[in-house]
Amino acid sequence: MIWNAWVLGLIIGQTATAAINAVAFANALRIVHNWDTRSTLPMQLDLEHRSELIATIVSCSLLFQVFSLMVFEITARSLAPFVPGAMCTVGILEAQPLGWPVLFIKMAALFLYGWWIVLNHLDNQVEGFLLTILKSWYLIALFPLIVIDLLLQIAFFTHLDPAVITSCCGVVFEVEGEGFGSSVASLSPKHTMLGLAGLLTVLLIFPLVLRRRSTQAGCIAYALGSAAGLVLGIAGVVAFVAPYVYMMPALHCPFIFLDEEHFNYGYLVYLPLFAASFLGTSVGILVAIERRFPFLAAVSHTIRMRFVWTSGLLWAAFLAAAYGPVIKFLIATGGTADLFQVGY
Amino acid sequence: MIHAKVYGAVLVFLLLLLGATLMDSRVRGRSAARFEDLRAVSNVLPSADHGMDNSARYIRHWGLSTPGSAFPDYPGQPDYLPSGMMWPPPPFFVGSAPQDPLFPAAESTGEGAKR
Amino acid sequence: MSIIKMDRVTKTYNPGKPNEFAALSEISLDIPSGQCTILAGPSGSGKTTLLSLVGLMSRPSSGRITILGKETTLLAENFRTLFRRGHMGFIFQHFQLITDLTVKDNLDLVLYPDGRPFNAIRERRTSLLERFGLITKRAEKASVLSGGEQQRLAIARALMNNPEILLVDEPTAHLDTTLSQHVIALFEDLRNEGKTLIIASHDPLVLAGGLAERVIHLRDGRIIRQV
Amino acid sequence: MRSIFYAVDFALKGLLRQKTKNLSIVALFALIVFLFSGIDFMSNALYNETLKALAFQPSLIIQDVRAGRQVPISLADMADIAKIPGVSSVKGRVWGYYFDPFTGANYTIVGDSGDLKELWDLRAILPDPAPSGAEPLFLKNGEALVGEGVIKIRRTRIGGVLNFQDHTGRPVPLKIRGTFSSNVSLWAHDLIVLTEEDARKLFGLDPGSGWDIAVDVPNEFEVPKVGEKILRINPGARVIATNQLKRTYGSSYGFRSGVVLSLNITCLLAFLILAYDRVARLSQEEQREIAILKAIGWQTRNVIRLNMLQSIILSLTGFLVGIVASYCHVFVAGAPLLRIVFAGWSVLYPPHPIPPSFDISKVFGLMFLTVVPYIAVGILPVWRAAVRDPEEVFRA
Repeated sequence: MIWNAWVLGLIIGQTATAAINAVAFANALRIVHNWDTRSTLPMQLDLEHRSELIATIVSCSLLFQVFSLMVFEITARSLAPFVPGAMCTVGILEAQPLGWPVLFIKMAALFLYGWWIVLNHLDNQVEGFLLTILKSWYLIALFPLIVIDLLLQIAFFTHLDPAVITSCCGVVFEVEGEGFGSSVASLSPKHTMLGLAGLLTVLLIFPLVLRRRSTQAGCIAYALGSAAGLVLGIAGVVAFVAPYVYMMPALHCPFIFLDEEHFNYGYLVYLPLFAASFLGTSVGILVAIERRFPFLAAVSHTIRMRFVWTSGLLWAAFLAAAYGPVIKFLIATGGTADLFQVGY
Repeated sequence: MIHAKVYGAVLVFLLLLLGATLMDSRVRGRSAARFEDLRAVSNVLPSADHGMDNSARYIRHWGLSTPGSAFPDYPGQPDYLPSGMMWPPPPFFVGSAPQDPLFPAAESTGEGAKR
Repeated sequence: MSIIKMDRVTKTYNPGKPNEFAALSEISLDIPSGQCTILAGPSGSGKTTLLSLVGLMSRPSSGRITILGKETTLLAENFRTLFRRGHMGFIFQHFQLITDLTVKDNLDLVLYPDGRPFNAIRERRTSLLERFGLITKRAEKASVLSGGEQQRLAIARALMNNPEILLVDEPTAHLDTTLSQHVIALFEDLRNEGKTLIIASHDPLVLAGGLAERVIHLRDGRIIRQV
Repeated sequence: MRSIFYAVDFALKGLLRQKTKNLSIVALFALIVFLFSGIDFMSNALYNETLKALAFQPSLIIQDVRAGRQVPISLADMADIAKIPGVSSVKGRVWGYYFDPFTGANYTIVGDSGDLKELWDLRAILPDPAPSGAEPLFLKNGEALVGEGVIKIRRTRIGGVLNFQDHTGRPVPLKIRGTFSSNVSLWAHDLIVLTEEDARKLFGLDPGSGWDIAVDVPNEFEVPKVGEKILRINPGARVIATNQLKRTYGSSYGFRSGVVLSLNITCLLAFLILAYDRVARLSQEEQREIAILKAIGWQTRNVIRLNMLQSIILSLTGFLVGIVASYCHVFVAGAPLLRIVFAGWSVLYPPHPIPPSFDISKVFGLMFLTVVPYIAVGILPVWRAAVRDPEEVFRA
């Protein structure tokens, strides 16, 4: 077990989040049990009030989860010196089989909360509580994830053994090495660069097209494109953005550039990436809802068009942040040198 | 609207102060000692004495001068008086590296003998 | 043209509990647009409950209420609030001003959730303050105003969102005769502007004046007489 | 957007109505943040300093131990150790502490007759004309380079003489040849460098032994193997790896700050109860105001948002005040309140405050520890107040 201020803060904050989510969970159960829009009994009014409470809680949870993800990364980084072999976040995540799962659960929770809020936003625009039951079930399904997040996180920190030797980003993201991280790092930088740029261009042009002729199919395509953008974006970060930020062709770590040492440049890359892909995928969710509840189509349409636009702008921001170091390098070297050329 | 504006000003002021502390920590944190100076001193400078059990242990440097930092009997013992702590340190503290032999000498010699 | 239509509306408090209490039972009403209606009756007769039902502040236990052609019975609370903000002004019995705030803040509050430009809010506020003679008191706290001034402020606040329907609960209960007459005159002006007024009152002064087109007498939650 | 601006404005008006109560909440919040962040700042800065000080230390330090106590180590094995593959240099070190009965201070005495050219460049003032580059810069017997702290506490100057006694009581006079620039005073405050011969004389140490042996192993991954081999040469020795030191210091600081923080959790809990109280037990008047807002057209959502905004305003202000104050306390004033927890005791402390170590990620972490529970605790009561029917409240 390793114990320091960060771990303590993380566990306290996360417990607070789980606790308020438990309240939301209980209320969601009550809603799916007793919900009846035709009823004029006080209970129905009470349930309506409770759905308001759930909305408040989830909005706060989203905020907390953003913090939680960041703080988890920071905590892992701060623990790196105490575990032999660990140089950065990756080393700590590797030190324990629970490390990566906790990180991924946290990221998933972020998206799931976000989509819930999108649904809620849509539901609030239209009379008649069309989505309340759906939202409640959604929350009931989400709650175990939050609890698992908390428990895994506690288990992760209590079972982190400072005597176990771990491998760090140099090994995990080693070019030509073994494992998933290595295969991502081994992607040809040039091809990844071109592929990502291509996808991003498509994602940037899409909003313009959709603005003229918005179809549900088009929006679903955009959502799928955004999901692909997230995956390819992270692959791109590992394959070429990180090495260009560090100016080291062999260093593919997707975490170190979140440090103060690199002016927290990573946040500049990840924030637009996550926000853009979140809004993009939300468009797909909205379309799915529209198909199920045609009544909501008009309202949903305005919302999703706004999302498509914002997401387009965020993709542009991500494009700038991801290719900025590359362009800087090319300008500095006059466009002749190749960072990944052996011997440079 | 005046309240929001005044509070906005207060908030901006506080954020500026925070920014100033961040800047200050960057500037002072980096310029505390030149790298070469530090290396020159470190060449002759011993680290804190791991065997001493009087206050001299604490004067090397603030960084090395915590009651738990120097090693009275083995590295990592949190305090040189067993009763000096309110409660015992967690097991990892004693168990990780310090109490075991630093390098598994006996085992490796044994292996060598077998061979 | 009827602006408010109530169909067999019942309101029961604490249903199914020992202290169950029917405040209104089987009320059917049609209130035409642009008229002044007075709900009369002794206290406890259900006037205030009726007003709050019309004002969408609470939900009937049974029956239907249609306002401005919209069925509101089962509307969710936040849509009812939205509807109220858009179409109705409420003048409460005890004025219900936020006494710690200044006069102008009390008025501005109404329009805050809309997020209108501040200039629009200020214009609306200034014109109302001028109309009700409160412009010199705009920076004072509501708590230092006299009773008449508080009543005028309450009326101004109800008019901030330019509503079609004004709901008034005991407007003269805390005023002396002169002030009451003044307030009644104000209501007459408003009616002449085309607002629909519903006033709950058992003050003979209100009932006697030529204010009301229609008087509805309530007792024990039932309509006993309409004039 | 604009409605949020209005809401902020109104939230502030609401808060200002109870100035004393809300200001004390801000103050308390600031205090909590101050306590929590102070400990984190301090332990982190100390740890970073430790890392800096250890950065150029030899990879392995070998001590001889008898009966669990350190004793002088024989330098005879040095040749064998130097032959181990991977070892770049081996040095027997003569150094120790000297307790000065006049001042009650302990000095660190290092005997080194090597080329001190690099160190020499740090000199602040020298009585002699600066030696030319060609001339090797050896200290002569009877001469010393001393840290600023020693000069100050002994009230002497460069060129002055320090009178020390060896272990038999014989006087050992040392002429102060120079001092170290204040750049390095954090490290060299108490340092006295003299020739190895003088040092042996002062400590009464035989020529064939030293206090420890420093071994340099350039390749970090070979350190354990080298250590193992050294133990085969001298099974009774204690071998300490610098890497391990770093880790141990790290967990020591982490543990210490963890203990102190856990004690502070009580404060946090008490404060959260207070925060809960602020929103949970709304007065009649406050409930009436919420009812009025709802009656004139505020949605439940608007009311909840208003209350959350008030919580955020209070906690954010308190947080910023606390964190800035804590920074000033630890890194500008030198942490007078926390020194006792983290630092030892000594007459000779370096004069400068600790070099700061603070970055934006700390801000996020501390927010998670303080602001998040504060807001979370308020959600339920705020909601409860916001959903009450206005009619019901007016009637009550």
